[in-house]
Amino acid sequence: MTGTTKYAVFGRRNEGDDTLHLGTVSAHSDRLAKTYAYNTYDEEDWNYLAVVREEDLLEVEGGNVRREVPQ
Amino acid sequence: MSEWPAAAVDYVQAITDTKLVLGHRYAQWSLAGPSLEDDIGGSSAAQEEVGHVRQLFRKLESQGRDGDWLRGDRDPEEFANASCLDAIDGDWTEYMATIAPVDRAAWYMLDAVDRDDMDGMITKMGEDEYFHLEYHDARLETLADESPEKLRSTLAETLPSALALIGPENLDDDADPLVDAGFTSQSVEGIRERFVDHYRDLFADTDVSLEDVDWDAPDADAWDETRRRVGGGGIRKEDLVQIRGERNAEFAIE
Amino acid sequence: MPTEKQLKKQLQNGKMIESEAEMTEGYKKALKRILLVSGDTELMSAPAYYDQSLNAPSIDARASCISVVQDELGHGHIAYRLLEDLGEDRQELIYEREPHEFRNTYGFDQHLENFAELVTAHGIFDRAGMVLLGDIYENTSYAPWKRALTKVEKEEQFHLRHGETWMRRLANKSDKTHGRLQDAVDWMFPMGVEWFGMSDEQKRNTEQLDYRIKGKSNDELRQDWLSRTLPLMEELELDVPAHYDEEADEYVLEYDMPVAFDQENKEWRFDEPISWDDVIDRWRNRGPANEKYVNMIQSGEVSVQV
Amino acid sequence: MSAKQRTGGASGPSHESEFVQRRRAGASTFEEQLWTELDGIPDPHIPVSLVEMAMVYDVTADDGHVDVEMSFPCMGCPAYDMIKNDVRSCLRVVDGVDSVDVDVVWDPVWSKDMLTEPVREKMRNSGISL
Repeated sequence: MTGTTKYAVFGRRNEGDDTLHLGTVSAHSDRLAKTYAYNTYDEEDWNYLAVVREEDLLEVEGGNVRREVPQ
Repeated sequence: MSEWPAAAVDYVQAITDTKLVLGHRYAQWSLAGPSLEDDIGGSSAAQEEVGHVRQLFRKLESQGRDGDWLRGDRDPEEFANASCLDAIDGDWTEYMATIAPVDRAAWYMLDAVDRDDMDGMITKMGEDEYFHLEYHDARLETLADESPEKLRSTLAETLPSALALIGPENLDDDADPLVDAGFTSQSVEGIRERFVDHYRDLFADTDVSLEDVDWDAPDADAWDETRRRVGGGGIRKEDLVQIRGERNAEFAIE
Repeated sequence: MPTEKQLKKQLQNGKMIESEAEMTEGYKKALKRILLVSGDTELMSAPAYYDQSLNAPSIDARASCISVVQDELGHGHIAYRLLEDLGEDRQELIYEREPHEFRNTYGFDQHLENFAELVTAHGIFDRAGMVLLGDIYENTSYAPWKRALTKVEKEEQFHLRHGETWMRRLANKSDKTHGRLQDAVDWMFPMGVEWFGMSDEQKRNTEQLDYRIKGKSNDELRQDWLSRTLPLMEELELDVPAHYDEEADEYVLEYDMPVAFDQENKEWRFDEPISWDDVIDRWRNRGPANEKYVNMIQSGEVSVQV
Repeated sequence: MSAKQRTGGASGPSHESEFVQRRRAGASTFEEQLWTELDGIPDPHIPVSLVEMAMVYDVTADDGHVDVEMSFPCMGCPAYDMIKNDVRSCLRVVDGVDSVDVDVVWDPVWSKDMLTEPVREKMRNSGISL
């Protein structure tokens, strides 16, 4: 799909549980991304489900962050 | 269960048949979407519609409709589905512009039913429908950018067909027999208004013109009140073969 | 960055990989390869199951079968999005490859011609998929895949249950439907055997094992699958060319794998042994429904038979 | 006969939600036995029983005929007919049962609130929940 944005999907099973990073969806709009997340990650009746544009996700540690002082 | 007025049985039959054919269209198109997420959503909606249909079948059986007849032992002309679902010849955009208004119209009609003994069932259906309708609108918004002309021409056919399913505008608060009988809490005219407003708003700031849409359809005199459409026609033989499960009849379990 | 050898050692000691930054080139290549096979196999099972699902014998059966199609699409989605996270273009992988470029298992290049074949596929093909993914779920060093497979495990349980329930129903319904099941099993069982690839003594896919992307060898997985499939075949009185050998304490085939397959008639020629190279060639040439299935996924249209 | 059955099911097992306990409260000794049988049927997707899932709403026995009222977490449940069959075949073999009817109801609408913490814990430990 041209012009799509990648979204990270987060969910929590029950109140009191940890929030999990479930995966991603790619969509043309925020509204579409929400419905994609609802259908694609339908293995649970989530207590909380959210999407975040991946470009808005700023990694601080882990992932592809290297803790090296530039030369 | 108490007996419904005859007009109410026809009303629920039309919702049910529309959902039956709609569920089948969802399933047929479940591999044809532009992304895997669309396909997953379509096959999910297909199951949910079947889920709704089998509960509605039980209600209709309690009103004397025959179970086998309901499940497909009848001619295409005996199905009271929205006419635009009879056949969808086109691509995925045309498919989306066909099913979206129909799913919404059928939900508004159900939502108008005001019966204590159907309240929980309809609430449960609404939980599914919320996401169907959200998804459709989100998709129609993106398609309005990508192919406004195709949307325009398809909606010019499908919106009047969905309006015919809801019913003619002369069925207002004073004239709607279902409101009079206390079966629905909103008249056909009220449902139409809700429906029309929704689509006018959705496309207001897009390149999709709804000027050609006949918002007054259906003509009350030409309207078939049983099949809730204007004119004849019906689903194709091939659809009926699939709905009946004819090809695999030998594997059916009673 | 560790060397390939160092990383393999760390992985054998239980190290988990979370992101691309921690991967050596070798690891990434091996991971991408198995993800592509997994994604393609899940994806192509959807069109393989589609026709008979739409033609299921009852409305309830149709809903269950469509749910299996949805699950398979969802499982495909997992593999492709993981590939996307590793730099591949998901849209290109799904919508722009030629049919012969897909790497799905040969079983999903076959036409399923009736409902008995569909439920047998749920009962024995999905079990093969589950054995493979179950091993990865338990043993893989790639953490994002492990997490995603929780969903798959749960859903595949249902596919098996669905397949077994329907196979049981058809086995008990009549001699005729039992015969239809037997016909399905006749070509699908050996295909399931072949699914796990060449035997360990001929070749171990050591890269995937050394990197602990998966945990069990081809023969171990095949034994797993046989140990779960054969009891069902026995219960339903379906004949298959394999049995449990008490002395060897393992399941043994009653033919010399691999053997020739007559694609047109869906018949195995058990007295015609071939080499694994021949099998790989057959797989690479793709099966009879390959083009049709890829087109169904890529077309954006539904062809109506009138 | 267990203590629970002697008390006519006034207090069900601890994994039962308040909702189920209330539904089960008026059960006769025989109906209690049927509830216990149903408690042995696993949900096809997850390792808890249909009773623990609060999908069984009511069980009434009358002269060999049993009516079961049940609901589903989702209306499009792919295991709809399988679960109904499970319920029927589970009860039909019980001594004193001649026929079983399963009635699917949506009032009240099933919700996760009907599950107890121990049941949720059980699901959590198996890595899955609803």
